[in-house]
Amino acid sequence: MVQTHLKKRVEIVLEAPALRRLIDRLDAAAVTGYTVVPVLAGRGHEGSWRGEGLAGDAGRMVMVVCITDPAKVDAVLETAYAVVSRQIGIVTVSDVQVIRAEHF
Amino acid sequence: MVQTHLKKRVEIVLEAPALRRLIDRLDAAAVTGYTVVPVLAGRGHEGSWRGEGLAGDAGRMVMVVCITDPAKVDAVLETAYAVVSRQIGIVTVSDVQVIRAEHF
Amino acid sequence: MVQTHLKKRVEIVLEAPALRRLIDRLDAAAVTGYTVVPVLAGRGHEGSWRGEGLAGDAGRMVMVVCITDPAKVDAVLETAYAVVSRQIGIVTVSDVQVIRAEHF
Amino acid sequence: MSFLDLAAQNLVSPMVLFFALGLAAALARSDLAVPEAVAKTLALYLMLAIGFKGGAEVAASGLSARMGAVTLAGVALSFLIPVLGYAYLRAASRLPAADAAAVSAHYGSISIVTFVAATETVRGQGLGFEGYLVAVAALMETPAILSALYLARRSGDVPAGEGMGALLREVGLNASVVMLVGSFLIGWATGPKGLAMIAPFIIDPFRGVLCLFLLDMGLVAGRGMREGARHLKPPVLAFGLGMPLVSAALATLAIWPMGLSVGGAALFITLAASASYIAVPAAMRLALPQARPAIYLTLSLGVTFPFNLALGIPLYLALAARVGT
Amino acid sequence: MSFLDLAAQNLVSPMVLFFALGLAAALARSDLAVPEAVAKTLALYLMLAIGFKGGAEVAASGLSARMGAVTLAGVALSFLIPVLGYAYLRAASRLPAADAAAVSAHYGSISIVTFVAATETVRGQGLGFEGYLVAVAALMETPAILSALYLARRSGDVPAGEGMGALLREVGLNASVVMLVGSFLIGWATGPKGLAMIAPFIIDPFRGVLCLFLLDMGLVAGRGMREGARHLKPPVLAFGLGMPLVSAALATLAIWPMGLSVGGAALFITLAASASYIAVPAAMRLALPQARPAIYLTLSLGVTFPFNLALGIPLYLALAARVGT
Amino acid sequence: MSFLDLAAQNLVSPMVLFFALGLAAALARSDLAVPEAVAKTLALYLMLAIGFKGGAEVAASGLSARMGAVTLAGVALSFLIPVLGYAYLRAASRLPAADAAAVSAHYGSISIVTFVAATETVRGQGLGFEGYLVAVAALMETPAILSALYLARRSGDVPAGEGMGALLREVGLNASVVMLVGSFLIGWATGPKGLAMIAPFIIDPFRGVLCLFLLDMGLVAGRGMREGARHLKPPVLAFGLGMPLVSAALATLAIWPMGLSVGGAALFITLAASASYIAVPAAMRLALPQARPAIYLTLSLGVTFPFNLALGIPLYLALAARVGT
Ligand SMILES: Nc1ncnc2c1ncn2[C@@H]1O[C@H](COP(=O)(O)O)[C@@H](O)[C@H]1O
Ligand SMILES: Nc1ncnc2c1ncn2[C@@H]1O[C@H](COP(=O)(O)O)[C@@H](O)[C@H]1O
Ligand SMILES: Nc1ncnc2c1ncn2[C@@H]1O[C@H](COP(=O)(O)O)[C@@H](O)[C@H]1O
Ligand code: NA
Ligand code: NA
Ligand code: NA
Repeated sequence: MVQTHLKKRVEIVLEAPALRRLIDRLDAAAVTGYTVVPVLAGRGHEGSWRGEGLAGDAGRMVMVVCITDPAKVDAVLETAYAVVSRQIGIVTVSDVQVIRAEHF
Repeated sequence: MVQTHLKKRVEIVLEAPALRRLIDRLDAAAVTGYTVVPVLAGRGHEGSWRGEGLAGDAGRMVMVVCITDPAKVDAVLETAYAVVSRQIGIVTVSDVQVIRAEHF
Repeated sequence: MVQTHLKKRVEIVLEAPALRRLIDRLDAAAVTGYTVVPVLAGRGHEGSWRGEGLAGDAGRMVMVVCITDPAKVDAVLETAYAVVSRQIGIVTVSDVQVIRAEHF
Repeated sequence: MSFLDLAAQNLVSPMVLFFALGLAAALARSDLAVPEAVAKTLALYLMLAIGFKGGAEVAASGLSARMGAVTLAGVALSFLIPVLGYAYLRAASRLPAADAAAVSAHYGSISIVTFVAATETVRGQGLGFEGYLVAVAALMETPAILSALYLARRSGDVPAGEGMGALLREVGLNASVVMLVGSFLIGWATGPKGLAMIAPFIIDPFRGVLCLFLLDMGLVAGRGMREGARHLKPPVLAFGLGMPLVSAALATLAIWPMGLSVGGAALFITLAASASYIAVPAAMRLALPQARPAIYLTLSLGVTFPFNLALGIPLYLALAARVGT
Repeated sequence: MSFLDLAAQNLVSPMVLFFALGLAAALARSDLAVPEAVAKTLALYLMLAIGFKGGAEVAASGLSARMGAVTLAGVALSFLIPVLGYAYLRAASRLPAADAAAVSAHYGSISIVTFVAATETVRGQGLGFEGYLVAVAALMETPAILSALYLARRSGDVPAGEGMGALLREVGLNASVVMLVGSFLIGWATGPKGLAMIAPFIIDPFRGVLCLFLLDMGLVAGRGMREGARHLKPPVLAFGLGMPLVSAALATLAIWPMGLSVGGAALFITLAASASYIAVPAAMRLALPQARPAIYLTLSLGVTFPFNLALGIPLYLALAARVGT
Repeated sequence: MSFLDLAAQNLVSPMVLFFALGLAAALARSDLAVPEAVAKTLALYLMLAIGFKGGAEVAASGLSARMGAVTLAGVALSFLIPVLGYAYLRAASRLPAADAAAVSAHYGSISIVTFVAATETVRGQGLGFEGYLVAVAALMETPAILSALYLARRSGDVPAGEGMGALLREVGLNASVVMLVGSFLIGWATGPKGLAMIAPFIIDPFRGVLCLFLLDMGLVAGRGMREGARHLKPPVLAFGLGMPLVSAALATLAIWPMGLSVGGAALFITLAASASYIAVPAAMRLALPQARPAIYLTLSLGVTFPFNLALGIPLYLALAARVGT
């Protein structure tokens, strides 16, 4: 059986204009990496939205996935939350297993 | 350590023409929100597909992510399943932790 | 309460040029399906990248999600890892619940 | 001009060749592809352009009494063709009711790109056509869906599913109908003056954009063939090639007395003979989800569209030369 | 030409009608939509084209002493308008400071598409305009953001948030400013010769592309109305219709002595009367995240933009006919 | 015309200036960006247009005996250049075998946009060129990959990896080759008549679209410089500027006896001097995954492409003036 290691998967949905700000903070927080996924539409407390047809960034969301070590997850969460709490967005965390522990 | 709360992450992959139907049902099912993510290609029991080059919605999929309270997850699953079981698509559920419990 | 069954969710972030190779292997590995999600940008050990403006596939990533049976997950991981270990990318695994056990 | 000359000429037109290029590339598993966002936009562009031009033409030529009759004939054919198609498929193939109904809905409805390609062939022969045929095209999109649903439900083995009302709204307001009708009305309202304003966008580059879109359709059709071929049993395949001819024959008879121009007749026949692959498939996923897209998409896009593009259109033009005035 | 004639003519232009089509389609919940990647690119195209043409015009006509004065007037208005807007909103509506500041920032800044649409109306009347107004447009984008932030922070109920420096860089280098200024400079550097080289791309199809973009804006505006209408209380709604008129009046007075051409005056007034919906909303999400986009986006795109497009522009042209030379 | 005049003229062409704008915007971290779907489509458009025009030109001028010789020379250079590049890189820099091989593969292959930009410079001088050079360009894309792989494997420190066959199929059928060759054949088949049909799409707006694409390439190149600069040690940097000159010299000698037109010679030299940044990088990720894209992408797109665009092309044209007829 493949030997795996426990990591944390932080998933952030954030309004697009604040993405760079979040990423700069994540870089500062020394995460080993992240992945930005596009989002087409959504609904939340701030109401529903769709990206179609928008020429600008306001009113659009993106999703950022960050795999991190359990030891660092609090730092990542605080970083993420510092940005998200002022903006439109959400943060979730879940457990994941990885093969190359040292990679994250 | 950051205090988090258990929620459920429902992930639905559904053929694009049925998306509005699903979303209307989710709204009715009083979920606090959802996020729609684009999908490029895939394979399933109905065979494999690619979105590239398609001018229409038929034959394309989208992914819907819905974070919900464990107490509501059954209602959400039944709603989602009522749509997905008639269409091309799948539903999965997993545990996630969130910071703002009241947000979901 | 809705009856669900435990499956594994394998999430792979892989550089785009190697996608077809991965998919051919997954097909060979007899997974019941997969979903390919676009990726906008990211950062990892190989540095940071953005898809915007790229006319070619090199330097772009995609995300592949594969829901599989716990009994098959090792085979899937080995397949995925055989490709990813030679390329730029990562692999993670997590637990998910599904309604239609036989579907995966 | 004889059918053979027309066909020969047509087969070496850039449009057909770019479609063939796409087809070949897809069958050879090349990674050539047109991004989805662009494919969608090319389709919008073609509908905007063809709709606007049709409307402007009507503004110039005015409404003719004939228009009503032609529209009626078109709508009637859209209702009727699925009935014939369904009857054949149930009799000749072992397709379940839902599949048979879904497939035949595509043939009652129309393919706007086939229509557009035909307008180019018509123009290529120095012929004109009645602008209101664009409106007729839009009106022929939906009736076929209704008769197909009726047939499917009558068959008994198809659950009632969603309310008809919701479905009708979704179908009636689908992007292609709105774009086509809307542009037609705007073209009508602004007339030749409006057309002159945007001609460098919707007329001059039109053919080239069409080539790019046909390249894309070839790529998608080729992919569909690779994926879906195994789903097409001989009787179904035969349907994909034969039904357009039957529809064309019916359309020819229907408009014979109406004195359409040769170009207009060719386009009307093309509408009847063409099979939808954008609006109807999406509608079928909602209305008849148990019908298999692998069958109707492959048949409409992988079999009938190439046939119409390569041979059908010249044939319909040759037919029109007999009945048009 | 009288305002009424201009308005009547304007209302049946393809541009306005395509916007109306989009609006209607969105309100009817049609699934018609322009992909995001294409909407972004259409905006880039319009800025590239208008910027380049403006620069080439300046290269041809040379710099006039007047240019400095007009630029100053524009920048001053961009600073001033938010102050008036903020005062009104705080007095007349119960909007919190952050919302009032964010909304008024949009009205001090400019909408490049409104500007572009106005250039077409101006051309439609056979009038020309000073090319440097494109540069003025670019320079008017940001000052409004600064005064709005100043107002918001002075109000006390808005936390200081990020450093002003970072924000200024982000705003000053936002895509539309860079695209507009960059293309203007390139047009200036390459002049009429450069323009001739790319005219078939940026001039001939320009109007048609604008129609497609306005269709898209109609779709987005309609969606915004459906979503956001409930957020707009009467006094705020009144602001969306009244503020453009106030700004237009100020702009008219400001440039009266400057002897701009009639076309140029119309464009300058339009700049003052238009409200941003691309650059400023994004900036507000960073600078005043507590302000609600549902309010400022709906007001700017759903109320003020349609008003300017349909009635404002003809009105501003009529005004310009009085003060222009 | 002397090199200096050509260079001076070239540096103030809209194409070069839009590239510079993109470069500057990216280095200043502006958020200006062209969506990926559009960038891909612009590349397809350029290949469709240049391929079709080349084919139509061949249809008009017919095949010349010379064509075979020129093609052979091109393919030979594509095989040879990586050998020289690899030898230099292994000797002068401390790059591992895989990196050295991957980098040199890019320089043996070609950059179609550099070629396209050169055709505009050639046209700008009122010169024509042999249409079949488009086919030569397509044929020069892949040989370099083969010799680079041979070199890498011979070096021993590179595992065999995937089967060569699969790789060859993937490379031979990659989008740019298919698009270029396919459009060339269609242009050839339909000739000037076909060209006339789609000229308003592929000729008139061509230059403008090229400007937009060069803006995008500037943005990507600038981003690459910011990211990748630190990976480029001086000897590697020198390679990015020197190798094009060496290749240009070889190409000049190779075609001297062949009596190409001046324009044709300039394009042939440009092909040899240009470095791939679309097809080869993707192939290298599959064939030599251990080679670092940060090195070869940054070098090809961030160093060699700007150099060729700004100075190389005028230089190659000046060279061609000596050897062309
Ligand atoms: N810790 C991480 N969390 C999320 N995504 C990651 C992480 N590390 C790498 N990635 C993604 O995987 C890609 C390749 O990673 P690497 O091979 O480390 O360069 C990156 O560009 C990211 O898109
Ligand atoms: N319960 C949820 N499940 C999934 N996505 C959500 C949920 N709530 C919010 N989102 C996403 O986060 C965005 C911002 O949420 P909010 O700040 O609540 O408006 C929404 O537009 C959705 O895209
Ligand atoms: N095992 C799986 N893992 C990930 N995605 C899947 C899986 N099975 C199906 N899908 C996705 O769901 C879509 C519909 O599945 P199906 O209904 O089985 O054809 C497929 O096209 C895939 O995009
Ligand atoms: Na039909
Ligand atoms: Na303003
Ligand atoms: Na080369």
